[in-house]
Amino acid sequence: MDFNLEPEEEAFRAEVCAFLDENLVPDGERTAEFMAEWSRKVRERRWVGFSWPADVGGGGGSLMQQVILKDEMAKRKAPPLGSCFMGLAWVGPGIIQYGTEEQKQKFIPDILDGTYQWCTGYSEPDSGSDLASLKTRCVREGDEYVVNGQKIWTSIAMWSKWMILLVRTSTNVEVKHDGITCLLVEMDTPGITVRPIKNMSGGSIFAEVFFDDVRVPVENRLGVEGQGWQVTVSALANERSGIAEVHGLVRTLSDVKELARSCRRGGRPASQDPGIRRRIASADTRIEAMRLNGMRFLTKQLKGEPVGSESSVNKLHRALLEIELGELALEIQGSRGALDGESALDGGRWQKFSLNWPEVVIGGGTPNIQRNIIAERILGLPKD
Amino acid sequence: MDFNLEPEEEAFRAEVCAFLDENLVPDGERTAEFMAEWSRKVRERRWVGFSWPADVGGGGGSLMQQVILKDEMAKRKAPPLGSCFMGLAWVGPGIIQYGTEEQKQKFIPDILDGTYQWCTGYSEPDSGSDLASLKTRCVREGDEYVVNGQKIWTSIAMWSKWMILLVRTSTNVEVKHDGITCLLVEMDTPGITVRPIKNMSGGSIFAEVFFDDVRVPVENRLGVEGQGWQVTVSALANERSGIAEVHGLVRTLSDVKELARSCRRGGRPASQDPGIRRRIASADTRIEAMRLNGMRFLTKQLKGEPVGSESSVNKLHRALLEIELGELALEIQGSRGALDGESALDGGRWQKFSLNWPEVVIGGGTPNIQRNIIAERILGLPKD
Amino acid sequence: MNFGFSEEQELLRAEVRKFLDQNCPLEEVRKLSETPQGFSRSYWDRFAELGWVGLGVPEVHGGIGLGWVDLVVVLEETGRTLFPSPLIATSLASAAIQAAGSEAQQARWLPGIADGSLIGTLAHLEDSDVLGCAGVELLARRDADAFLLTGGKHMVLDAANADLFVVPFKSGAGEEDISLAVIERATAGLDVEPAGSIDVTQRQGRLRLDGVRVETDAILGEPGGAAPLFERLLDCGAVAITAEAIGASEAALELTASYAKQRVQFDQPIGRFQGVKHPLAEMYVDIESFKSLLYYAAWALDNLPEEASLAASRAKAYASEAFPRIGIDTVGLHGGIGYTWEYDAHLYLKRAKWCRPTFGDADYHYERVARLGGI
Amino acid sequence: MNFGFSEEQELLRAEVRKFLDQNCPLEEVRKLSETPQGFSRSYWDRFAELGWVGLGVPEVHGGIGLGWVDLVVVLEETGRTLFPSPLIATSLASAAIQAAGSEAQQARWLPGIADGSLIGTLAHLEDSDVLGCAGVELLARRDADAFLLTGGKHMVLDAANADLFVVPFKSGAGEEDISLAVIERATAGLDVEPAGSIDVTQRQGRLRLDGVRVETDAILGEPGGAAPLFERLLDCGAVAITAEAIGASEAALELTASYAKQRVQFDQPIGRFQGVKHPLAEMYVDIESFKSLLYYAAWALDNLPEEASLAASRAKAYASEAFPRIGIDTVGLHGGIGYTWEYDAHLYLKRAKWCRPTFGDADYHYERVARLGGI
Repeated sequence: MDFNLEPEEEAFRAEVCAFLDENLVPDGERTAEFMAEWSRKVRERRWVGFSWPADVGGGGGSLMQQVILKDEMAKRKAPPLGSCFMGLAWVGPGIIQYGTEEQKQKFIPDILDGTYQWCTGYSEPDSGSDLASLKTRCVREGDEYVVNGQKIWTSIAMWSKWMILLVRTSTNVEVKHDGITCLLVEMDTPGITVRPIKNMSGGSIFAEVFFDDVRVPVENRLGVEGQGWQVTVSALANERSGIAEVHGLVRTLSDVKELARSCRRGGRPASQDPGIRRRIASADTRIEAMRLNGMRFLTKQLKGEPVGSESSVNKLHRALLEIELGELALEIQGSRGALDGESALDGGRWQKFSLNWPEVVIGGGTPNIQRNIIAERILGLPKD
Repeated sequence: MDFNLEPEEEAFRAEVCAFLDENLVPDGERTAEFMAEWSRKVRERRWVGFSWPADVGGGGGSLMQQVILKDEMAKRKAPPLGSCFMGLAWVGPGIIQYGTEEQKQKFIPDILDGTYQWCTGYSEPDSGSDLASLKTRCVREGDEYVVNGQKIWTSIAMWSKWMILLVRTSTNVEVKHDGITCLLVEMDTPGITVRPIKNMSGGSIFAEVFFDDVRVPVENRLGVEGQGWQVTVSALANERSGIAEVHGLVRTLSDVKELARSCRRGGRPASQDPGIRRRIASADTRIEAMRLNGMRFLTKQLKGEPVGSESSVNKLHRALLEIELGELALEIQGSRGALDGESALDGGRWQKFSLNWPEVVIGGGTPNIQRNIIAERILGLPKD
Repeated sequence: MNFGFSEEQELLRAEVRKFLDQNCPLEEVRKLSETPQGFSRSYWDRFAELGWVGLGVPEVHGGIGLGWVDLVVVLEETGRTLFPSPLIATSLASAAIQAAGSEAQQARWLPGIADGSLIGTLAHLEDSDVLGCAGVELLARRDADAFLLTGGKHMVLDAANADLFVVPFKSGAGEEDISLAVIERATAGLDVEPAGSIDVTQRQGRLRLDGVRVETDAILGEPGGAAPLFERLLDCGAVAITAEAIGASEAALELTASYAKQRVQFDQPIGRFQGVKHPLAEMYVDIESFKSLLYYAAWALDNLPEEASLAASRAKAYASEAFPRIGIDTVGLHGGIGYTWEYDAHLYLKRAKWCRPTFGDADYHYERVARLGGI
Repeated sequence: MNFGFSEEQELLRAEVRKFLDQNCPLEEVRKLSETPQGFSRSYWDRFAELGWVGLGVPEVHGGIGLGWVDLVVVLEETGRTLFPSPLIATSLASAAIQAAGSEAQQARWLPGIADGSLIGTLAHLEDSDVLGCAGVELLARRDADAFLLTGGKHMVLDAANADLFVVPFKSGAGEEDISLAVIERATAGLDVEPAGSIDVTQRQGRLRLDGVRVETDAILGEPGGAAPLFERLLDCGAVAITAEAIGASEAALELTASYAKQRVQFDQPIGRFQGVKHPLAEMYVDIESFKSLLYYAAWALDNLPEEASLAASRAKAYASEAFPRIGIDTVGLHGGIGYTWEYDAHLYLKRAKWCRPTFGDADYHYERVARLGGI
């Protein structure tokens, strides 16, 4: 057991720190010019797509280097590395693993440059937790696929140029996971309609996407026809490092502590209320457990051991913490927790936060799904 | 809404109070002579089997009078009315409802007098929560039933003279609830073996009971052959008033409060620890909710409306409270909670209490079973 | 012994429910929530006509002369449909005037309350956010017989819509120096600033007092003697808020249970999975339980005042803990749809978040339960 | 960066596990629990021979010179089978002597500890039950160079079996007056009274000191300077207890999961019902989480002392909350069988109840996490 870095890792950390010392300005001072410059510089250093192979334009960074890079960036609250969120998270890795040479050349540079956004067409009205039951029809006609159906909960569909889409190319299959195909679809293709969904905190991140005889060239298929499920599963596996989430929670908790110091409850600072202290300490402890769980998984990965269902442990923690921290932040405020908007503390930041958990809690597979994964895949209990 | 009593109810309450003033001595001073005298007197007043019809020897008391009687008895911590616990709780009501004239004459007086104990042979090794899957075989041979099989978790089997027993008289049925028959069996019948089960707190309340060619006269069948399930369900329905349980919890909580006043935690009385105070208040609140839930159900019963699955609400509360109060009582004691026996506070009373919850929590249908009952029967959700 | 509602009360419930279902279903509530005043004068007037605003007002003053248990019946129904109205605020002001107002004061204000023309409210909290007498810091200056008030109150229910403000203030350091003034909207020096609400069906605001002159005839009861009444009004507030919480929770549970029956995933209605079924059962357990506590608290307000504080605290404590959990499960068990603006689930969640701290959260009330329970 | 065990440590784990499985399965543990001393001298001697008692003792004094991470490996295994032994108590005494003992003191006691002939313990608690320096009220009288101690300590691990007692005492009012004495069993005025335990595999007792004379050569380090070491020893205690809790929890989870796979009710293995499956998943989540916290705390004890207190408190807080819940679910999910004496489920529940307050419960440690975390 050794939490220290190897000399060459220390050297890399020093390089990252030096870059940040030189190039980063504090959070409030980041102008559009700064951001443009920042994007250019981190792209130049190949820190965008840092873990991707060098031959597609990635940084070829090792797992440990990635952790160091993300760690230092998070500590200084640096802007993200690259702007094409889903492209970098799973579309790019999917294309690198399953794409043709042409697809790689066509898509990877734009993802790295952040030229445009990708969105993800997985969920359907009747296929949420049970994703593999999806029904969007897809028939091949010559060199084209013709798609009809509907997707829902598609994040940023309205701001995206491309979509990674799961369709059903065959219903004549024994298990529903077969017969699914993965397509890359340009969002301005005729027949696509995007309808944003307003969510309960008032914003719109998600959309419904309707497909009406949408024609997709066969060369835009990712992987083999009928094996879209495997493409998806391995692409989503890239989502699981979990380190960024811990950084986010650490930051939120530190703001909650600050809030507790500044709010008065029952005539004294909330930070002196034993119940509030206990809840903060419990959240702190679980966040630290997530950080350390992540390091244990990372160690396994570094040793080349498979890491799979364990990530559900941190997903469960995170889901509960997102909900709890929102509740805690409101409760700390006493009756002012019932306010909103300009009348509320920090312009209603915490009210909004306390209504945003479903994005995390439902989006990444519900807590019940995570519990099933742990019970079935790790503990070997019978499937539902 | 009116929590006051009618004049005639007030008169009955006054009668009960007068009796208690005259006849009850404090808890510590109840000698064997007192107890014998007590039993004779309450039997004479027909307060044993108070709700049973007068023609079988019961008191013919109304629902409301029962509540008053139990209430006043509980307030003064009076000894129980009658000593044949299961006979009074459900065997007697079962016999009154389904028994033959002969059965009534044979069994009811002894139950009222507390001449001997009854035990209940329902659960089997493979039939716990799923009671209706029971398999104890029973074949009719002439005027006798021949029973082979095993029961388990049979409370006080070793101290009982009679058992109310469920057996399977037919396997050729569409639903497993059919084909079950209810027998009344004398425990010294040849072929019965009783093996007490030592439980985790060191005592023995339960037993296994083995049946090896046990011959039971047909006249000892209760109700119709194959309809033992119905007999059982209506008999158990008598168990559900829930008022005695609330009295028990109130008493326990009051002792926990006393404990909190007398124990020091972190240098001050535990009763001044905000976390302990909160937990006590939460238990207090839920116990009061149980009391009031019980009164709402009682009101429905008084109006002649059916009360069924609602009783699961209080059963769930009670299960969780039994566990929580045990934990709380130990936590109040700080590191002394880890002691036991003579070294521990009150001779280890709370340690034993904190290990006794399974008797309640598992015995009366597990919390999951109660949740299923509520979800399926009240909310109409699909069955498992 | 009868822990149930009378036939008259059941009839009242049916009438209120019918009125709300016909006139103000949730689509209408959503529309009203977008208006500045947040409620409809015409529904309010109808409510008053039907006698539901003046439910507790004595008949001589134009009301029906009923009690808190009857008001609870109405509030369960307004809670069920999240009906926006200043009913709770007005009922609290009305209760104050009924309890301590002179005959003249009652005659001056109660008829207007009963007929809907006067909206009242209770300005019970200050910036310290401390509930109860200890939180009253508004210190009056004496000017001959009158008092001059300068200061503020926050989280005043329906502040911007109110015509009458019942305002606790101090004329000395102790609890025996607390008085309740009834201040009319037009009084010089009184100003109101509306505040945003996490529950868009609710309105509240800040009251500013700048040398507001309170004459003796605007003081309820003996000057300095209002502490017990003020504490009782807070109990009334907790009871009223919790009564609406019952209705809202039940509606949330119904919505979720019915979704769980019809939503199919993995070839089953999701309501068949114990992971969905058991939380729904827990919702039911919680609702039934704080309902029992609340009914008893309302009954105690009317019939057993010495038990009312403990009973009210138990009900509000339980509800403040359970209702937000019910709101979260309502959204969470729905999955994505529950998170959308169009679907109604979030309306209940927001009500729960609004309800929790209003008239005291679970921490406050459990501590009070402990204290009143002798530890 | 490597948050895993070395090959040597995995080998150590395998050896300890093999030894315990072969020699001291739960039937044997049950038998030992009925003896007055509660453990087996012969297993203890074997443990010592194999180097596991002197794991942390420097090689020059007959030990192996390893650290807390290595001891955690052993304790996870002893926890898994609830192996009864004075290993934790002795390790704490040993740690005290290693950290502050003079060369002569180390030479006097450590070899006996390493070879199993000296059982040690730490008498860290008094009747006030306050953990840490604030709880040290045992006030020494000065007698020339020596100290005279009169008073008591309670909840002393393995008190009746111990040969050496590490005893904190005060010679003044402040934290700068705390010393640690090593007192041998035969010392005049020292008496031990065993106490019953809710976990029959554990032994503890009361230490009585009646004018016990402590010479300078029995004081560890500078007189009055032991406060930091004493606090560290409490962290070590919390880490050691939690390490055993990991093993015990994992065994409880295995037992319950395997029962859930085979027990059939309603024509299904009960492990198919989410009402059973999900609590089992939660157990796993909790165990993995306090395991991570504990490993890090053990590593910090060896490598990053300034973070050790916070890390130890997080681990013990989480475990103190989760382990009893795991114990209760272990018994509860089994149904009737889990409640019987013959079945092993209750052994884990009792260990959990014993473990919770020992070296600080969740309330204590979460409060410490809050304080050390800057609020």
